[in-house]
Amino acid sequence: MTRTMTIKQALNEALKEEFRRDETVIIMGCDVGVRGNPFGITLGLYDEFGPERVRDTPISEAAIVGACLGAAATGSRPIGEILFSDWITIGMDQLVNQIAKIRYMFGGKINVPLVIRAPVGAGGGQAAQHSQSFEAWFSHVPGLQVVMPITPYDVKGLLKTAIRSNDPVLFFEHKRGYEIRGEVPEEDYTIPFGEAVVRREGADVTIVAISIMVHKALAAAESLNQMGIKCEVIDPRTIYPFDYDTVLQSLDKTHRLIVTHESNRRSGIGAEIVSQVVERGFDLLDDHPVIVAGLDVPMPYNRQLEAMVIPSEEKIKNAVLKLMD
Amino acid sequence: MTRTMTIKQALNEALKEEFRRDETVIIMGCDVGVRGNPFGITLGLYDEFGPERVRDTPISEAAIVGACLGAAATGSRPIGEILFSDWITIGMDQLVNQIAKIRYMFGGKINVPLVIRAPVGAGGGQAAQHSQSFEAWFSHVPGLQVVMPITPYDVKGLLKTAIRSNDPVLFFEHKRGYEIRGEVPEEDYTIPFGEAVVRREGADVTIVAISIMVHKALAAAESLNQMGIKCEVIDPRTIYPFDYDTVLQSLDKTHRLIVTHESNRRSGIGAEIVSQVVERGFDLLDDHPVIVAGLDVPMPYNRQLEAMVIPSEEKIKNAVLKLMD
Amino acid sequence: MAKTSFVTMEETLAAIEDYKREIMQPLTAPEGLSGDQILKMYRRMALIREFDTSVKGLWKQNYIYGLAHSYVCAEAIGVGACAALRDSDFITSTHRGHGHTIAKGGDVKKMMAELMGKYDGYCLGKGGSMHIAAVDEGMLGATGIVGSGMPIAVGAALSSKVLGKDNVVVCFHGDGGTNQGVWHESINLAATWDLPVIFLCENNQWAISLPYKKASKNPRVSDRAIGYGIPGVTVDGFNVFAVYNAVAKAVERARSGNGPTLIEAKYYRYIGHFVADDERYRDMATNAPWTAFDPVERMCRFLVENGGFSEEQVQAVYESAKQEVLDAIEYAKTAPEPPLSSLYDGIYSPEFMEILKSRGEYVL
Amino acid sequence: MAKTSFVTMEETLAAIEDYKREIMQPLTAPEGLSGDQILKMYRRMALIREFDTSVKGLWKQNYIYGLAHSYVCAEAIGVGACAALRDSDFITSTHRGHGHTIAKGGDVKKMMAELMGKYDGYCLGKGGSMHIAAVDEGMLGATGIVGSGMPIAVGAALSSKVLGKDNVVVCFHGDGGTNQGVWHESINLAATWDLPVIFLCENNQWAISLPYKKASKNPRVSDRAIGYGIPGVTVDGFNVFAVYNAVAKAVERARSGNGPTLIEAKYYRYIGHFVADDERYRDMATNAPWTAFDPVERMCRFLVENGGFSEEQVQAVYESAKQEVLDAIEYAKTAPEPPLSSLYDGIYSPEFMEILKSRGEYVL
Ligand SMILES: Cc1ncc(C[n+]2csc(CCOP(=O)(O)OP(=O)(O)O)c2C)c(N)n1
Ligand SMILES: Cc1ncc(C[n+]2csc(CCOP(=O)(O)OP(=O)(O)O)c2C)c(N)n1
Ligand SMILES: [Mg+2]
Ligand SMILES: [Mg+2]
Repeated sequence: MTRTMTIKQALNEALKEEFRRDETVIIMGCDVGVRGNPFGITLGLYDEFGPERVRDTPISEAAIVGACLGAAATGSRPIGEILFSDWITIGMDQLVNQIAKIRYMFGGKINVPLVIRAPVGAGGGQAAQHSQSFEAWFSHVPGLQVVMPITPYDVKGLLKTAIRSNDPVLFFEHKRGYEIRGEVPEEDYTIPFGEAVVRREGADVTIVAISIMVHKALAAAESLNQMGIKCEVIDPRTIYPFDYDTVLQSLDKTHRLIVTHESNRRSGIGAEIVSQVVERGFDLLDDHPVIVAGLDVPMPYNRQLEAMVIPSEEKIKNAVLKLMD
Repeated sequence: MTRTMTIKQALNEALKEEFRRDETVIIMGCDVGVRGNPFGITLGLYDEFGPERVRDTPISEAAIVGACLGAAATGSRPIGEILFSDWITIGMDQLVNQIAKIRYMFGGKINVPLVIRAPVGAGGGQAAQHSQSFEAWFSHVPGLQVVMPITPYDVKGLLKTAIRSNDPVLFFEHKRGYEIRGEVPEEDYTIPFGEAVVRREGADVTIVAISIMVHKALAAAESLNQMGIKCEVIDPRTIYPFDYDTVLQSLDKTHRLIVTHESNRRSGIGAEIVSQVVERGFDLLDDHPVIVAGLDVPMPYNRQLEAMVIPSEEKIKNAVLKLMD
Repeated sequence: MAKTSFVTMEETLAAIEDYKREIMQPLTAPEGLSGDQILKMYRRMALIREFDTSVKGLWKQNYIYGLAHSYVCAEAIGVGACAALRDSDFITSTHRGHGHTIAKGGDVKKMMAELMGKYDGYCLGKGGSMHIAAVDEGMLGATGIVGSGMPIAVGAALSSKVLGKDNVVVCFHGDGGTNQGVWHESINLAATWDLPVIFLCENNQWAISLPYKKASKNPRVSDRAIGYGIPGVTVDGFNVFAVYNAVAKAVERARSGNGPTLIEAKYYRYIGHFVADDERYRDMATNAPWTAFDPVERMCRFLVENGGFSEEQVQAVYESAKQEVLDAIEYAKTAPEPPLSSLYDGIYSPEFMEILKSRGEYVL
Repeated sequence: MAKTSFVTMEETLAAIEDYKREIMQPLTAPEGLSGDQILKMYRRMALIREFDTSVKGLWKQNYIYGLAHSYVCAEAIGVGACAALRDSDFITSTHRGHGHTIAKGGDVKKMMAELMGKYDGYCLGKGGSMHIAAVDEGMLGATGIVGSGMPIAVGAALSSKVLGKDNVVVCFHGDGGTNQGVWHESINLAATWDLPVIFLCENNQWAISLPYKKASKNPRVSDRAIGYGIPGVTVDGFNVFAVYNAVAKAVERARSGNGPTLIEAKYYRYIGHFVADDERYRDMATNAPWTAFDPVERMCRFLVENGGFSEEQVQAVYESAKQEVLDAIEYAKTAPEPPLSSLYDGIYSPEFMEILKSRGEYVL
């Protein structure tokens, strides 16, 4: 049995089911309790599971992230929430120098079953400090897993995998994607990390799209289809591990690659993907890969300027057209 | 007139000269004063310029970085020191969300003439929390400049440029490079950001080497020379801005690219360089670019394991040989 | 109302009794403030009230993009504090920057234009409400990251000391901000170095849905001063003169080289956290009893009853403030959008942008 | 000696008078500790002394790689604190982890092997001195980043509460660590949530070259407890029983659900900061007067003079500890290096490493 629901609802359902399944799962963060998180992701958790397991925290991101580690190391399965992923910077030392390394540094003796959830993404005039996505940073840090799903089915299955994983997971939700609807089965399921999905098949160009860009890429593909150009759209779902096999298989057919993500172009995840693809499949490529990404600007507040910075369906389309030229 | 000196001495000299030249220059950090910094970089500053301008701080990296911003915004030219660049993570929010963005967010009204100096690099058994280099992260953040020189001449000239710049500069010194010797003129000079140096000419392979890897690449090139393979070794000196023109010119001759850096391979600066090069000069390349970088492992303590992780002259050599195959 | 709420009506009434007994101070004009100065303070409070009351409506009508946080019910704090400052002094702000900007002498036209994303705005349309700044007026900018303004204030105070100026800095922050690491580091650093900075905690007893008593075991923020070896004081945050007095004293101390003071101005946020707050986390009925202490009304009553001003005079001041805001709204609505060509301006200094452009970067 | 030094000989002598007058407590065995337990404490102190004295030489001879920080002169703190704990309790550590490991019952063989980078070491040769950990003994690991252990301790205490266990956690940290942001956030969080954690500040009055008086305006760390609404106490850090008593009391409080305590154990680092410290930042002559309070010697004197033990008995205990360290050194020297194939082990959990390897990643 499947139902239709929003990403927001799918996240909420995943949390509730995991809280019921495993008593060691706890969650903490600003406004996750009584308020149920500003976006409503944790609604109902506080009432059902109580203040021991659902913890409204003071505004202390470093301590929240670090406390997740201490709790994970001693038998709990904590979920830490950072309300905007931009502020993970405050807990960065705990995340990068403790969480990512503690198992290795201590000879494999510490388990780190924790998840840090954080909304990413731009739009809506939230300006420079509430619009960033740092997946590239975290994929640079061995010891972390990075997940960025963008359908209700995927967020639910991947969040469950994340919670059950014994390794630290950064779970990035796109804040403009919470209302995206889709089908979700009633049965319990999980989705393994590192398996991309081909969202649309096509033989001309491969578009690897991250998070919200999947939907923009699909829209661009639809419109290009009317012009006779067939795009294959791949949603990697997880950033690390990353499913290069699916991308290379696609390139074997299309020989042209576009990577699109919302975060800044410079040293973004697109650069990593391109560098891996050229290393693994240089000969598959007919032309150089193209990255359609956020411009390298702190996000401006003004609506029109903001729209220039955030990559659009239009920009993907133009990139495809140029590549097909 | 030029003299021979070490990188350490060149840094010290640059600091002293800038302190004398401009009374608004100040420095702060743990142990920068009386102790003259653990590596001796700031020796003599405290005695010459006094406790107002040379400030030993409590262990409060976030406040140090943020106080640099406040001071820079109000007429000082602060230099903040983070003893190991791994710990910049503690001041990450101030650096990424305030320093990098404040000019832009506030409509260009705030000047940010500040430098954060931090030793990077691995070796010597310092293990997972004292061995990292995060240049890729910071090049992902618009608003920052990132500098990584590795000769006495360059550190002196670039540090002066950094101090005189009205924009925030991350100045990364390799801690295993402090004793490297070289010539330094007596006269005042600065070096513009974004100008690479060809350290060795050669027509077969272009090696772009970052920081300490320049010296390893030169050694590899020397030994390959004896096998008849001519490597061109490029030292970009600054990571942002980055001098792609020099790299492309070289590729026009060699058609083969190796990028080498000590930081982790995954989403490292090598990926960015490769992605830019393929975008700008795909047709120049005969084969796929190769990245010789740190393995994606938290730095292990054990000497032999550590040696496996840090990229070596040998690994560069092998990469060249494979590419020439 | 939330099924579960951290604060019941009973607790609210008890908290109000506590406030009355322990915190509330009579509104009496300090020595040395002229009638003109006092009226000017009232006018700024009125400007803030009118400005931030308008913002919500404008946001709902889509004139204002993004988010916005109101300074309504906090007017006494910003205005009281800034009245004790010189023009050349600095302040740093929080996410509630509109009030701070006005209190420091900022221009509501430029601010409203900024909120509407216009090129005439304080930040050329790039900052918006959350990053409002009036650098020329010494208002070093709002920030959307709680606590993050703290070390910036310390740095500005450091400049003052190192460059031999006699500026002081007021660092506004919320009660929620007191639990950030940089809060601690900043106060400790400033105390150790005797820097001329005043840490002014606007304790409205809530950080969005979390009451302060659930965020810290000791509800008295000013007690923390002891640990840092600096004076700490709690004052009536609904009382513009109480704030003025405390800040004036701290400013004197700071300016004469004796270092920082931690001032806790206690008030209550009886409005929503931000323009879109449904306050589902608390019983909204608990807001009402607190409105009795409305700082603007209180000031208005004082002026007429004890200040020696006629009701007409006071009313006229309020009206002129109201008109100024209306004018600002009209101005902002018709002000020009930023040219698209301005997108890259200000990422780096103009001279560095030149260099980058000559290299083919950041060319539109 | 540094041309400029923050602490003169005069100040040192005055500080010693202060210590004697305000901090120093007589060494008297607490009620309820048996002779055996007391001897065991002494033995652990001796083990630490011998272990960390050896480390410097071994480092100079290149048996030990990287950096190492000695726990010499702090023995009373780790041992006093851990004696008040159960095996199932946890501790978190600092960069001075050797002493904490031994105090919590760790094995010097495995620790020495780790310092020599061997596969039999506690961390399979991957951590070294700065990341020494004895997880099975409840020692949750040293860290090279000052202050960073604080929230980890809080998290461990949170687990205890949430999972309904009755473990407590002792969070060791230095005086330098008290000025990190996470220090503040962690204590505030633990206080607010009444978590079973004891914050134990090892105040040796220096953070490398910076005396605490130059790092904080109020030199009394325990005063900060007031701000968090928890008990704070300063004890004689050269006195193993004083530390034991304070920790035992705090443990009782924590275990019964009443939340954290901040304990400041004041002592003095009269040795170098780490194995390679030339102490150029201070007048080394100022170290000598402090050695009069050597905690190990003091304990030794107590045992013979007031503890009811013979000199021979006490000497034998010390000698056995010494021998244990010598054995550990021999063991470690001949222990095997990690196989190169172990390089990737432990980056992720074994089950995830399997998956990655099957995908061709992390294959050597
Ligand atoms: C670091 C960080 N964490 C969380 C938030 C989300 N947030 C915005 S305002 C706010 C409450 C701030 O409370 P306080 O400092 O008391 O200021 P107030 O809004 O009450 O004036 C929170 C949690 C944020 N902006 N920054
Ligand atoms: C975040 C951070 N900043 C600086 C350092 C460098 N450092 C190592 S130990 C130390 C002094 C620590 O002082 P304290 O906490 O008092 O411990 P002690 O060494 O005195 O026992 C410093 C500054 C560090 N390791 N981590
Ligand atoms: Mg508040
Ligand atoms: Mg110390």
